[in-house]
Amino acid sequence: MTRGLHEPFATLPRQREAATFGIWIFLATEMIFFGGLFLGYAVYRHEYPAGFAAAGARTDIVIGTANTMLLLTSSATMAAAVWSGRAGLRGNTLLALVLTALLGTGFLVLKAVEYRNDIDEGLVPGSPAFPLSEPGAELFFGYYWAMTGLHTVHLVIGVGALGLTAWRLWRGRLAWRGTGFLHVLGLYWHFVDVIWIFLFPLLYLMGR
Amino acid sequence: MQRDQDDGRGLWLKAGAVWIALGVVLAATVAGAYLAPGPLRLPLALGLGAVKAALVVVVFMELFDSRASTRIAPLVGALFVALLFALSFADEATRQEMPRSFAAPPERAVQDR
Amino acid sequence: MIAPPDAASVSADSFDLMFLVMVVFSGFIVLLVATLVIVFSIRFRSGSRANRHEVRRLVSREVEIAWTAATAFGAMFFFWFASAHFLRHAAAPVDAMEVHVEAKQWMWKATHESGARELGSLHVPLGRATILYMNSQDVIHSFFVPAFRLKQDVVPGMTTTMWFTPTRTGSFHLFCAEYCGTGHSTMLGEIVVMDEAAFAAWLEARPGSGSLVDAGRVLFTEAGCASCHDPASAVHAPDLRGIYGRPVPLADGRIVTADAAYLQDSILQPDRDVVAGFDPIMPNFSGLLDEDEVAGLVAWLRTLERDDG
Amino acid sequence: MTLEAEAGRGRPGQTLPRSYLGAGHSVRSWLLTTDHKRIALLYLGTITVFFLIGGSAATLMRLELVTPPGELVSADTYNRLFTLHGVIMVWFFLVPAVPATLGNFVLPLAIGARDVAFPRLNLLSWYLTIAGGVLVLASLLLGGVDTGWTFYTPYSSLYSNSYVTLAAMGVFVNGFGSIATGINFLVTIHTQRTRGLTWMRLPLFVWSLYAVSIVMVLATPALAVALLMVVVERLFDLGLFDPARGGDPILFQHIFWFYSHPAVYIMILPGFGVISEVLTCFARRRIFGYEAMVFAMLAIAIFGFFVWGHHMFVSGQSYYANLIFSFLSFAIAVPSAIKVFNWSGTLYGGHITFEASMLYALGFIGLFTLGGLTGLFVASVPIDVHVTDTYFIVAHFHYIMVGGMVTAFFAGLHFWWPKITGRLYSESFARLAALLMFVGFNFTFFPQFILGWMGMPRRYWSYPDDFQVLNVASSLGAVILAAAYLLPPVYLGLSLWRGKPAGDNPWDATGLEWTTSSPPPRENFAVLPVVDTEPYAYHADRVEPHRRGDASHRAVSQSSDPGDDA
Repeated sequence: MTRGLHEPFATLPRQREAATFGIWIFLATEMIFFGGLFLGYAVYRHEYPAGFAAAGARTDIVIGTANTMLLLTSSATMAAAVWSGRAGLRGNTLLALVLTALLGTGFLVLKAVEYRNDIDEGLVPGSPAFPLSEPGAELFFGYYWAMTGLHTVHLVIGVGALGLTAWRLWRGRLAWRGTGFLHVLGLYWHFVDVIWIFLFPLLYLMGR
Repeated sequence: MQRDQDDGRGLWLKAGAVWIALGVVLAATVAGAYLAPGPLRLPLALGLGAVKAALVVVVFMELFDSRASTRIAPLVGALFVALLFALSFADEATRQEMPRSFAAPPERAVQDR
Repeated sequence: MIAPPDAASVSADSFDLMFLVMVVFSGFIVLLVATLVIVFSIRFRSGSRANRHEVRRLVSREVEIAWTAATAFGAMFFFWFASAHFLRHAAAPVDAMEVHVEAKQWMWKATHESGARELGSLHVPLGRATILYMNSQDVIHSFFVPAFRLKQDVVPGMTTTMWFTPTRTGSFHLFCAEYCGTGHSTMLGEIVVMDEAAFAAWLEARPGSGSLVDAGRVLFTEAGCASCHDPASAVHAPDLRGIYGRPVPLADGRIVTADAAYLQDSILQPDRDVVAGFDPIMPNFSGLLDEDEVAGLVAWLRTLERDDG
Repeated sequence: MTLEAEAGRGRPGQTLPRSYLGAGHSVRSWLLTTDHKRIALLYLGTITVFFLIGGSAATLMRLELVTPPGELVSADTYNRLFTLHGVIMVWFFLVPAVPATLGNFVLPLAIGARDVAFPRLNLLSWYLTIAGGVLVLASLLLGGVDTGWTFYTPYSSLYSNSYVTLAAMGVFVNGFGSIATGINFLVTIHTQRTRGLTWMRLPLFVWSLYAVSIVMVLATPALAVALLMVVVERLFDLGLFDPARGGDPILFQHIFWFYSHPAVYIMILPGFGVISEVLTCFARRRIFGYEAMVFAMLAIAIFGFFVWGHHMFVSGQSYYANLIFSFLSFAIAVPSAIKVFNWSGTLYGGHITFEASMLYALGFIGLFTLGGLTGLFVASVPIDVHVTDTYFIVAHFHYIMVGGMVTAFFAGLHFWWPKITGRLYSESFARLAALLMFVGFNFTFFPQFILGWMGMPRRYWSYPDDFQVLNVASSLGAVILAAAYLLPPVYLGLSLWRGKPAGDNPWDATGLEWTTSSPPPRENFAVLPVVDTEPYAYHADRVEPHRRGDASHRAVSQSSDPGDDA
């Protein structure tokens, strides 16, 4: 009996391949899921370039850049966790997982600060204090909130999954060896990072 | 399941190297947003974004170490996002140019709920 | 009565020809498939003595290629056939008469170049190209005239166009074809095609014809008030005979006097003071009726009281 | 825990294990099951309930439309009825009907697997469907939704004062169930095929599930994001499509139809697979042009994504887009036509018998042909301009979805019922229901083509008098159709108590699912089968056509089947 082997698979490598294939298909669906929002952004940017430039200049580039760096770093630690797991280094894996979760939490904290500042500045569509009058500026912030909001939800799920995984690993309740579980978790985490890699220039760097 | 004898320094080094590369590209992206000539900024930003994404996808996500069927999945996803964009823009970019309204600007209706 | 729809525009005639060609073609294919299925089913039913030789791979491939090619050819033929028609009718003639159409839950309003307006109807001259510039004040509507075989969505935030050349005088249905809420199926109107002279006369008489009361009476029917407020109407709406000057109990318990201000408010902000026992279903007419028109309606309602004694 | 580790497994000659139905009788054993066969039955129960709810809404609508003025229900109620009918029938009946129900049951059996690749994910799909359904039903109980199943903005986001958010979230959640099923099937077909079952030996039903899974996986997220955008617009006033802020309501339609046109193929592709199985079996004939059928299905799945704009010819989209989408829509007629001709060709030279499944399948060919041909009308821009948003469209898509998919669902249900339950139903009642459905369906929906051509717009609660005759005809047909739909639950239900034992292979069919017992054991096969032939080898020696004769012959061969005690 091999630990972590599930019905209906006969061998672990086969199961690992299936899990990897499955999560990649899921990530493909996520691309289209985010794709709809990116399309909305692109269409309106095409229609209102000036409004989008003016609105893009109002986002917080310091927090945005810092957050991008946090996520890139967390991707590196996540990769380290997956590789450590594959090498059978339990302590290393645990350390890397916790680091990743902390970096993700850091992102969320900074994002919360940024959101609060945005609300204070009235950078919310429909807000009476909305500071910009260019056509399309409100649409930019509509998409800013929708895209970063959806990304944040994904990140919260990711941090939760990381925490749970670290806890189960620590308690010895996780069949982590050879099952590819860490790899699957890692793929999700990296994907959320890749989405941000494209959100960052579109939302923070336009109109600088 | 053979156990690696080293303490995992190699893998941390590898992750660190990629991390430094990502940081450099990020710095270039931010700098480009201020320094590059206007029309080039968007393609530059997206191009550098693609470089970062490629680093993550290839090294961290190990896309090319997977089976062929797995490798196709994200490719198909990307192709269909491109399709969504292409055919939507076939409409959005070729609409008849016409004033938005021939009457008074539409007022917001009072909403019940 | 199952009658073909009236054909009253240039594009309707070419539509009918194209439709007929496609019906005949489809009928032919349906017959072909039905014949194949029925003949094979009977001939090769279990127990029949039909000769059942193996279909050779080569033959089956040839058959496959043949009908794939035939279908592809047919599809491209119809694409060409339909698109050529579409392109021929895409651009309106430069001298087309312009009419601006406003759509709103749940009524149509048209403004002619002369400034003449009409609600729920559109008068157009025979034989002359007319182009409509259409805006919506709220949700998406669709301007659909079956007799012209034409339909165009009217989208808030943008202007859409539609053009036609009427070929028959008469009165034709105008429907809203894009679902737009509670009153969608009552968002009707009529297209009245008149010959040039009659149209010119109609247009001439249009602005400010007669007294305020007359204008109000005409408007009471044209704006659709009568379709609900007529005592014979199926819609549950207050009977307005003798309303003027009377106390009216409201849904929230207050009682107000139906003076001119109240009647005007009820037309422009119907949700505010709903009469007790009635649902707040009346559409909002603000933006569709101007001050003169509302004043005319109120004047007409005043006479209703006098008539009733 | 590995299956191989269980003692005594897979030894030939051993008595067959108990059927999956007998593997536990508690509620828990059903609600927490990871057995694809039990999950299929959970889905079957679910979609039956939703079909009844959606069908009742349709019946009320048809009653309302008997007279021109709106008399039976109010306009608001009518609007909620057609919205409910659309939402329930599309997402809670048609989409899960064949893939998640019949597909779930048959797929692992047909490829010689013990289960789908991710059994727990499979159960989660069902719970997501249920959760979505509960949200939609909650919105119904609170007062309903009146946007139409298309949720067009800005009506849905800014104007409707009904429970749009709740219903949209229901469809959103259900969508994830659909995505999970798609992922599961793709991975299953890639990794769980038994030895010797190469890609070109897969039964067409498996191919159709593969194609439909591709569509589910690639299209459903677009629906999810479109509905999510409507929801955030309602909840947080983000104004993503708000025309007052410069937004574009047509953009919503692009994203929505990027899902909803391919969704038509989610609803019809598995039907293609079912029909291919049934036709070959009862015609005792190899499918005509197997490779062409496979490529046609994949082509339809992929090209289905290229044509969504033909729903928008009058929406205000640009002329150029109209032409492009018109061209692409005509192109997709080709693979569909290939399929129809190949089914006809399959009948050539067969030994055809007319069991109920076969009647459904033959009916399917006719109805799908008519539905598909009227697709040519809506692919032509000038014709679509007149007929879109009229009853012509209503008739067109009901020919595809009800005439096509529902007919195929019944064909498949009757075909696999003996495998699912181990019992035979009353063949004469089943044939009666099939004929009644065919007649009732045409009676209901053919008049609607004429109505649409005459110009009657859809979603009308009251209508001008000229349209009454055909509306009455349509409503009369609906009565027949409703009666026909009530028959199968009765005689299929009765078969559970009174039906004769079916035996392992009552139709002498060639699929792998027929090589195991009826109903199958929990782990599907005592010994995993090995495949060495192409599918549909009905011409081969071991299934000589004359072996299948009348019912009495079959009964004899069944009684000799051992070990069937379901």
